[in-house]
Amino acid sequence: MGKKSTNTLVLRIIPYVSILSCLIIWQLIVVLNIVPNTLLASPLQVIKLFIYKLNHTQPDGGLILVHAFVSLKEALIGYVLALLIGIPLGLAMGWFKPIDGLIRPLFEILRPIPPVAWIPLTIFWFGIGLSGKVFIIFLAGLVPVVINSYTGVRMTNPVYIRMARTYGATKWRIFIDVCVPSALPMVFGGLQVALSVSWMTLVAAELIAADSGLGFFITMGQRLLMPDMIILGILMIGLTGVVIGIIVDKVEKRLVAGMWR
Amino acid sequence: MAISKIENKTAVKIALLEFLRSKYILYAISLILFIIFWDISAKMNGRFLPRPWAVLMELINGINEPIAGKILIVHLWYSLKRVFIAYAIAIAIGIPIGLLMGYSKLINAWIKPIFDLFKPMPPIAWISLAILWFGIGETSKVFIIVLGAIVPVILNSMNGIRLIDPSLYHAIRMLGGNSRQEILEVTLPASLPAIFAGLQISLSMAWTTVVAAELMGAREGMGFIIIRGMSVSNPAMIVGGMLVIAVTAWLLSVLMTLLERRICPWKTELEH
Amino acid sequence: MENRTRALKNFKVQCVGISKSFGEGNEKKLILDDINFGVGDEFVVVLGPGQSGKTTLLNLIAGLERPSTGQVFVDGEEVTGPGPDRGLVFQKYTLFPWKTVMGNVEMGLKLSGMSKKERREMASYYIDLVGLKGFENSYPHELSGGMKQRVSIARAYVNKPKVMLLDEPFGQLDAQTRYLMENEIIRIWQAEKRTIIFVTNNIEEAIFLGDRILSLDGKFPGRLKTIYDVDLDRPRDRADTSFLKIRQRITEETMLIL
Amino acid sequence: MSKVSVTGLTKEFGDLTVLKDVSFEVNKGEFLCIVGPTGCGKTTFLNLLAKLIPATKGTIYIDNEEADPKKHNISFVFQEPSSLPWRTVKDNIAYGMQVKKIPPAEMEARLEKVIDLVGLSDCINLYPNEISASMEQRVAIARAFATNPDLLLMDEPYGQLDLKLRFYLEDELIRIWTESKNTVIFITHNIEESVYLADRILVLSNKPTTVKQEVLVDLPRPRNILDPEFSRIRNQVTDLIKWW
Repeated sequence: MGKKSTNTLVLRIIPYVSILSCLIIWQLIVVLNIVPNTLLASPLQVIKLFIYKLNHTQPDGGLILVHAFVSLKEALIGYVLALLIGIPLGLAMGWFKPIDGLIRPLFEILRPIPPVAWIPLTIFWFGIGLSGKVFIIFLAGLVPVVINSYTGVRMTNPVYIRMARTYGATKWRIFIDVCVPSALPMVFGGLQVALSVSWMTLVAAELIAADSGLGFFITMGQRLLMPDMIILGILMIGLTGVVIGIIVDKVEKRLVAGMWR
Repeated sequence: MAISKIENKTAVKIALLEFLRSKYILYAISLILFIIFWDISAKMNGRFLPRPWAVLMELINGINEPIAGKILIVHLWYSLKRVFIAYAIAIAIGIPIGLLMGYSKLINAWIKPIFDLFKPMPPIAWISLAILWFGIGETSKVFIIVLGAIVPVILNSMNGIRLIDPSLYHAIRMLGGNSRQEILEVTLPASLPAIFAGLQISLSMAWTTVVAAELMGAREGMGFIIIRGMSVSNPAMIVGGMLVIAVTAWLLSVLMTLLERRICPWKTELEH
Repeated sequence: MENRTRALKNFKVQCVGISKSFGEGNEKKLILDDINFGVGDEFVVVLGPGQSGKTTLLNLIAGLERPSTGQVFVDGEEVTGPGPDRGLVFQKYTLFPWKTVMGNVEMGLKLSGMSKKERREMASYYIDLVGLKGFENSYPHELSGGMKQRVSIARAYVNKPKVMLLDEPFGQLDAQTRYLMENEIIRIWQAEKRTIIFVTNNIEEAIFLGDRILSLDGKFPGRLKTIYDVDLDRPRDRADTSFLKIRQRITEETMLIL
Repeated sequence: MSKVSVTGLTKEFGDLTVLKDVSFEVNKGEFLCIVGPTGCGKTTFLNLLAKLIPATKGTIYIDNEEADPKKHNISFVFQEPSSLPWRTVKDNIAYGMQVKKIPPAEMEARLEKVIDLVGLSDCINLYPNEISASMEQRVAIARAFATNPDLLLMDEPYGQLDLKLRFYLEDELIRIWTESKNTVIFITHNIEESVYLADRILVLSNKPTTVKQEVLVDLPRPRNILDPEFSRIRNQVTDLIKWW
């Protein structure tokens, strides 16, 4: 038993050691000039740049948090739109056959198109402003949201439906009382997938055409040959992605706990 | 038993026929309405949206008229080639890493935190760094695609091992299996379906990433085609390119499904 | 203690002073307490309601768990881990989904290094015995619950174990398949006798199958309560008055757990 | 006057006739059991009665009116757990009444009574995954009785339960039924159970299913399974079925 507990202790420490040693190796690679500083910035340089960018707009014309905010805003608007339209649509497709029949073919055409492939057409239609980005994010988020909502309804335990039917519940009533709550966990499962797809697509869109946002920040870093900017941009994107992921997860758990146990 | 099966089958058949009949009509209506709607909106605003037949003509032209020096099929080949090279690399690295992470808690403790750190960063975000490192050629694109494709491979291989029903191990031990036989007869085959599911996600991820990478900078490939369509203001070329991208994505997924049925014929059980 | 050990010596399976608890400190929970019994060449049913530790008891005999105190002997040798001298049939089928019926049944022989031809022959015999001739190349997901459990039984039988351990093997089957399988297990057992320890929570099943019934108390910790001898001729009739009388007696003496 | 009357009920799936010309009547407040051999389409039969699937031919009348789940109170207790997992025990029991739009005051009164009857007062605020399988089945039974059904259909509700538990729940069912005097059709494969519960037993034939015979069970309750008369009826029904 004693051996086991030291083992778990070791297992708990290793992750920190692992990350720390990675950072040290990274720092050493740059300091010892194994990879030239024009290609890679050290972690300390990146942190320095982050602090500098908190209150300086040079060289890209915006504070780092403003870039993050711009990306976040675009992503959230598109994402929420995808939820508002996608969830009811997917749920309805799962239960009402005529709606399924009419929407499904269009959806099947839409589905295999990678969201990033929409970028050129969208820029062509909307330019590089807010509306274009929102549109792309919306499209990217829509597919997983609809699929999960649809599948959720489809997976409703048939006994529940039969039970409600024997009490004389109408089709609409069964949908509201049985199918929707039963689909909820699955719907929420789709939210995370949709979020990561949306976020990735947004970054791609900003990399190609934007005048602000984290993707733009990275592009500027590339143009200015500043690896510390690029790395800071990548880290910020990852971090922001994690933060919204956690928020969605929390909201989701709250809502599910409210309706399901 | 047998009788009730027939009863079910006939019932299902009748229901299905009835259902399909109405469903296909709805599908047809839906598609026709969509094309009419598309055509009318294109007619009204032709500068931004190509009419359906214009897209078709563009595709037919693409068969023998080169775009930027290469015909359409060659562009498609370039994209596919990048995907396959990167995919092979991702599998070769990802599966062993994932399996080791699933098998050994110690290895997992070392690799997992780094993996978790990289996971939320979209592969496309790396493109600028990749261009800085490898230039704008093939290497940087393959690098990006590997980054995109390797995550689901690792994740699924790891979970594939983790989520094996422990009673399968009990069963093999009760039959007299030693630890080597456990790995050979249970661990590997039992994790196969999950690994395969990872490969499927990974392939579609790779395809998305190649398009994105080619959007950023390329002289050939399907991503190049649509970005080219944008810069020469030819919406038919964009939409045509998107169609080819979509059909390829669809074919790749069909291919994987067929492959899966060959490799894991028992998988149907695991789905419910 | 000494006496008891000696008294249990003639049995195929002996459980001596077994107790088992899970967890540590305040979380510690006693699951089985002071279990002593022996099983000869017979069909023994361990009867207990949910949470009486009956599955734990079987796992101890199987060697998948180690007792906290006490020892388990099979043929006079102490059980220290899982092994092919005991054949276990699980409640949840637990077949290898990537193997065919043949592949599953011959698995134990393959592990012991028997040649392909030999093990095919032997496995075929047992597949035939459990009534699955013609399904050798089917995968488990293509079989019904009853058929899966037949495969499980064949898979355990083929190893020629000293004792067969069955853990609520028919618990997941519908009532009619269950009746059928109860008749089948008796048929298989009469064709090739083995020592069987059969765990169930179903009183009717216990009386239909067992030479003896070991009844465990409900609610943790499980304790051995009564041993019933069932002196009825086989095949037994579930509606026979003597059957019903035993049933009534056992029913009255067990706990009701809602 | 009979409460439910079924005439010439027939169901065909394509070329296969599952149910052929079934006719019978159920009196008001009667407890009718239906037993039949394996695969005789008992479930199809129940689904027809509950109007979950349409009949090919024949009629089902309740109180001299064509049966209709939207108009009549038909309740169904399924073999498998059918409590909605996102509702508490109390809300699950109330569900049938909510669909039937019973006024809140009356709903509360009925809820209280039925919860008391099935002995679930201690767990009205628990969720289905927090209670045992047998309690869940009692929730389903409470939900069914709460709507005060014209016809209560029960599909092997105790099929998978332990013997002792089954006896207990059967007694409970008889107690609730005696109090409510609802009309019950109870389907089971278990002959002993049918003789223990029923006023009358309908024995079904093999496919195409028809009513083979009616057996009257005129024994006082609570019944004793060791009673010779009980054995006689049990054997009579067994001989009619003989599925083994």
